[in-house]
Amino acid sequence: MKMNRYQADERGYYGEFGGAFIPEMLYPNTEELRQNYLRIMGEPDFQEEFRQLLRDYVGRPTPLYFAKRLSEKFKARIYLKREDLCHTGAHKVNNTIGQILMAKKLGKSRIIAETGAGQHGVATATVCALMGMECIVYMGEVDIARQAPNVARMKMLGAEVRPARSGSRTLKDATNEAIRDWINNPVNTHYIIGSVVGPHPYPDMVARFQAVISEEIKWQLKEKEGKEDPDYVVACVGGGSNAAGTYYHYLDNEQVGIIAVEAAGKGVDSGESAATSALGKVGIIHGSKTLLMQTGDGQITEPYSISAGLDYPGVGPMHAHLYKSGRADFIAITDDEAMAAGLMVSQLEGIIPAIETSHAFAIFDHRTFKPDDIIVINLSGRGDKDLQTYIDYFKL
Amino acid sequence: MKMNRYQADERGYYGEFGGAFIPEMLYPNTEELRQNYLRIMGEPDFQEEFRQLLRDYVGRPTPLYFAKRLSEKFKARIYLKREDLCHTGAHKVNNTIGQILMAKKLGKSRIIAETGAGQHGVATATVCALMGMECIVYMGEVDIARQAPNVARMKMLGAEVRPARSGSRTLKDATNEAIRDWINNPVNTHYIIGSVVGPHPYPDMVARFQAVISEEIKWQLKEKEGKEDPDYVVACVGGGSNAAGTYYHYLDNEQVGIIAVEAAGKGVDSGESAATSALGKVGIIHGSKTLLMQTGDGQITEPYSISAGLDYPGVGPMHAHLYKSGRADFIAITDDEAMAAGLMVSQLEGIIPAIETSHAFAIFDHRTFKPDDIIVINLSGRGDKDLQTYIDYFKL
Amino acid sequence: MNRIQEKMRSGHKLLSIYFTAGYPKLEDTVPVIEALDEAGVDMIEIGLPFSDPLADGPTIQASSTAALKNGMHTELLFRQLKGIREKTDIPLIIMGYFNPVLQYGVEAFCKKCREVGIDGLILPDLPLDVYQEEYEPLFKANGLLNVFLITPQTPNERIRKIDEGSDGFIYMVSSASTTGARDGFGPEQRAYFERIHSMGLKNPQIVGFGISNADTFAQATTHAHGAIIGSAFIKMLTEDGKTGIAPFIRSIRKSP
Amino acid sequence: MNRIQEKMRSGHKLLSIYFTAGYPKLEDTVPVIEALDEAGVDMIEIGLPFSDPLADGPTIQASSTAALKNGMHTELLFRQLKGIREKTDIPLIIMGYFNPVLQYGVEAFCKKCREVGIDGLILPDLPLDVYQEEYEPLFKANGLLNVFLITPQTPNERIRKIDEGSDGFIYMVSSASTTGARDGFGPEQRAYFERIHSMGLKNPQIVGFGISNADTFAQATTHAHGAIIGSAFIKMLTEDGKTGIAPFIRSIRKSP
Ligand SMILES: Cc1ncc(COP(=O)(O)O)c(C=O)c1O
Ligand SMILES: Cc1ncc(COP(=O)(O)O)c(C=O)c1O
Repeated sequence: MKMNRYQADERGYYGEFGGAFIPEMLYPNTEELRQNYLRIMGEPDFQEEFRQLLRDYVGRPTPLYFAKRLSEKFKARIYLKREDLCHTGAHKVNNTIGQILMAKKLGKSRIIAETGAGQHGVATATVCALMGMECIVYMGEVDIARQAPNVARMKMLGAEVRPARSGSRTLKDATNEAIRDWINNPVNTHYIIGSVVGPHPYPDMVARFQAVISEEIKWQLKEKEGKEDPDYVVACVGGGSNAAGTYYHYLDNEQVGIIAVEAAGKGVDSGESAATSALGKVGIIHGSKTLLMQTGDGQITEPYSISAGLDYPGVGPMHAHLYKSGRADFIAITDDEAMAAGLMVSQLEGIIPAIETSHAFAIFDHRTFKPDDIIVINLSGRGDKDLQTYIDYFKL
Repeated sequence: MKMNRYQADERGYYGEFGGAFIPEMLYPNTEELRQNYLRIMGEPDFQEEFRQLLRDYVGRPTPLYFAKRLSEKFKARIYLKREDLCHTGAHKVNNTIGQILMAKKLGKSRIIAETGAGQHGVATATVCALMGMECIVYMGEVDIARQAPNVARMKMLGAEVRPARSGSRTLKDATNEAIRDWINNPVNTHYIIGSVVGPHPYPDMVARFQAVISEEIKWQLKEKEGKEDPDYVVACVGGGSNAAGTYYHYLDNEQVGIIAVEAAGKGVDSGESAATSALGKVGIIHGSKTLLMQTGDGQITEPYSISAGLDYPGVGPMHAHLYKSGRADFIAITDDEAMAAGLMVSQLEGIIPAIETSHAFAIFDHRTFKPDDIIVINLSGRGDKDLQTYIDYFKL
Repeated sequence: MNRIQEKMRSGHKLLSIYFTAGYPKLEDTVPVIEALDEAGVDMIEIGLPFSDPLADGPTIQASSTAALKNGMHTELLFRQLKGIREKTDIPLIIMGYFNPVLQYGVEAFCKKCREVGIDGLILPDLPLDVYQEEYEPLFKANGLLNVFLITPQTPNERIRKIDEGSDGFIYMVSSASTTGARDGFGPEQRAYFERIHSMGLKNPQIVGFGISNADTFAQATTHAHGAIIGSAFIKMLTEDGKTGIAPFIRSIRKSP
Repeated sequence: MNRIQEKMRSGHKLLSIYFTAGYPKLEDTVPVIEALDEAGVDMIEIGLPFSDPLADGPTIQASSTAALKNGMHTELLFRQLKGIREKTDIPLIIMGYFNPVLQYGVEAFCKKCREVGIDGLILPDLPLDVYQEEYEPLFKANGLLNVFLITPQTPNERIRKIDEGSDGFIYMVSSASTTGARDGFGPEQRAYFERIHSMGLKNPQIVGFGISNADTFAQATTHAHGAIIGSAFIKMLTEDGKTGIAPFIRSIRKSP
């Protein structure tokens, strides 16, 4: 077995995917990052501050919780990795803590970010408040409407939320706007991308910051089950950052099955979907070669999902590679399936998941497991931001 | 120094406060609890399940976070006990975990609760979902309107939210309704009270469940500062449960200053206030003798605070005793002061506190501290439930 | 001998009526008492309204809220009752929550009761042990009987203790329920009535909660010495006013 | 020799215009080219519209969205351009994002370009190294010059590398900014223009971004060989239509 088959190579490629397809205007910014990120991340004082903030500020380690009632229902040993308990309510903050420290090391004073569900925007606004940095968050107009609580949170935290009014007015368009801002502010600004997308070195850097998730799963599972390796790790995939973190330390251990859950929206073939692996072809989005939903003509398609955080037409290059290589099992879950799963988890375990996460709980109608299979599902975020959507959907 | 001067005695009295002033209809229920609670809490399997759920489900220990920017601003060593990171977003769940296990031990199948801010209701609905128990939460109509997100959460969790339509239609009235329900359902129902109020043994039992807060502070502070005892422990006081938990292990150590922060509403003397220590006289509310806001005629006054969780005309008997004995320093904070403090903490530390908690951050205009004073403030809950109030107030 | 104790000796089944002082109108307290007396009830409980009547159902709760809005308060009640003993000899009990009494001052309250001619108190949230430790001498000194409640859940042992500590009657709550009219009593209640009866308590028992008409009155008093009507009476008073009092009492009294 | 290279040899300051294919109307592509040619511009960049033009400002972005709505797509552009070389000899460059090219097939795309008579490509998000590793032979085989951008932030070392790898001209982005009309150039930009000039690159430099009128054109071309107008032209086209083309070009050409 060759090691590191599923990690980025030096040039930021995962198999045929990845790289840095960026306008020259962005070259200095990404180059500065590329040349420094591994060195900075390796510095003891960086690691110390990163770890200390993850512990004292974010609340890590997050628990690995044995979900008794879910396990009984689906006849398997189901563990939940509780990223919903992170400060700000999702895994996103692992990455923003890392990147804000990176930005400080690089001498930046201004932070920009894009956001879909608003979780990454909140996580970015949070670390900017913590470090006293200026913060501008781009967010699609549609998402601003459907994720109002997170917009409010960003404002409370002192961030400016700028609406993206082009295209589908969702995550992809917010990302375009953020990139434009970065082009216009190449010297003092660091762009905190919120997932394992974008040009090299972002996918690798973000994956490394999120890797703390599987780092913890390993020793936590060892404590609980006497072994580090579950039979399956499961995560929802929007851009793919929570999934990357969940899989990271298991990527090259083929004993561990990898399940990636995408948003089928109203159905993979309905024309209103965000199931990138099923619907995508190789293409370039936001500086990265990856699987991409697009027209035959290469225009990027407007995706659809009830969950703002999965409503993205691409997927991180790591995941494109996991799909193409067959390393991961991709499952597409519809809006309806996800919503039902979200309600089920709420009422069985007392945990209201983010709608993104709810997709990951809907796999049990699609795959069967053995009673002694150990399944770790990453509970990437809490559903507070989605209450209105749940309420409207279920007419509660 | 006499030990346990500030704990409940066997009959549930803290000095002159406490006891069980209940209608005979409630006698069997509270008596069953009184006779069993200490024994059950002492059982190893109870402790094990309680501790395991606190760890794996609630996410304990919650961090003790050194707030660098707050410390710089106010020139003291300020630590925040991060109860906002608990599952469901506040300290309330420590108690509901304990009580649901207690209810199981007592063979109950139906749970009722009252709620003001909705945090206790959510925490109760959560543990009921976890244990598969029926759950009914009483909530004042006014609070239902101003804490909509928490109402939605309770419904998602499968609880029934019943509006209390009498009196000021807030917490006190919801408590009346819950007690009525308990009277009507004396056999199969356990009433999970949400604070250190109510008849004996509730104040003592809830305080013991919340005591995990100061239990953790002690060893966490030891790790960080080399000593277990801060100079001050600070908490907001509604009924007083987060405060009781924060003070618990320091009560009889008079080296540690105790600061209790109450809601002055529009001003202690404005007629719209919930500052019980300043405005209350000895009286009986919800089965307990304590300080109580009331007319000269003994009618309970309708309190007012912008924060639903502090909008209560009484205070737990432990706190009445801490006030009367001079052990604690009580500070009353207005709506405006609390809101400003909430915004300050959001923008300085990247943490949006519950408005209840925000009151505790407003003490710095009222007291001065020495630069090497170690102050632990209990960050009792997160502000997600209060976003609309913040937004409206600051016109964000 | 106290008027209550005297009344308890009478052979027939006692009908006791609860109403809220100052309801429907502030000045109705005495007229209602007079009308009840005239209609032939045996005993009257005068409700001292409280802002947070947590042991009461919606009907009595609403009447309390209304009475407080009307301006009823403790001192005023005593003022209204001044001279009542020139008008009637019917046993009068004040029923209320402990907090207003505490604020008035328990001693002052007891003295006033004696002054105006009150015979007893029902304070549901003043428990037996606190009463005995702190207040019994005050009550006794002022000739006031304190009435305690028992419910279907009260253990026999505790019933004996309450019986021991009482010397007027025992208020027997018919079922685990805040007050409010019911349709009738089921087998459980009847078993409970029988169980208590067979205990042979020294105090007579008056059943309360859930009595609304001749039927339920008859059922409740099969074994017990009498019964109290509260919610049903308040409901009638709300709908028909004071002129409804006599017909209402007649309807209860007529054998079913 | 390629038409672009030939044009670069001419002594005067070159005026190059960018417009979006299929804008304002779907069939406007060729008429706009003809009008620009007639008005005497030196070079034309034909924008292949893209759904997510992240290096473009709002004006060009809006024109791309409109063109796509009009129905513009890659194959259609080639169809429209078929026969263009019978009408004009002006250097024609297609400017677009890499993804549509990738979907068309890079080889097929290059071949089509040759067929219709395209002289070069500007694909801002196809970086130099990927181009050199994977696509250079294809471009060369089809007689296409690939144009790279430099910005004020591009390090000298990299500028040399880009100069090395280019053989038409270097697209010199005037300032760190997505495209969009500016008011004029400041001291920073002028220093940058001078710095690049003094590097003595082998390729001529054409300045782009922020040129909107005779003034900024003159400033941009003090040292450089020419300049590209994009947003300002599109804006004019949106407001005045094709009849505005000749006057617009005249207004740029006249010395300030
Ligand atoms: C809770 C949660 N889970 C998952 C996602 C999807 O992002 P990613 O695939 O990068 O984890 C989001 C995005 O906002 C999110 O908020
Ligand atoms: C976050 C938070 N803090 C404090 C309180 C006040 O309650 P207590 O005084 O019992 O801690 C509440 C009540 O809901 C709350 O939600």
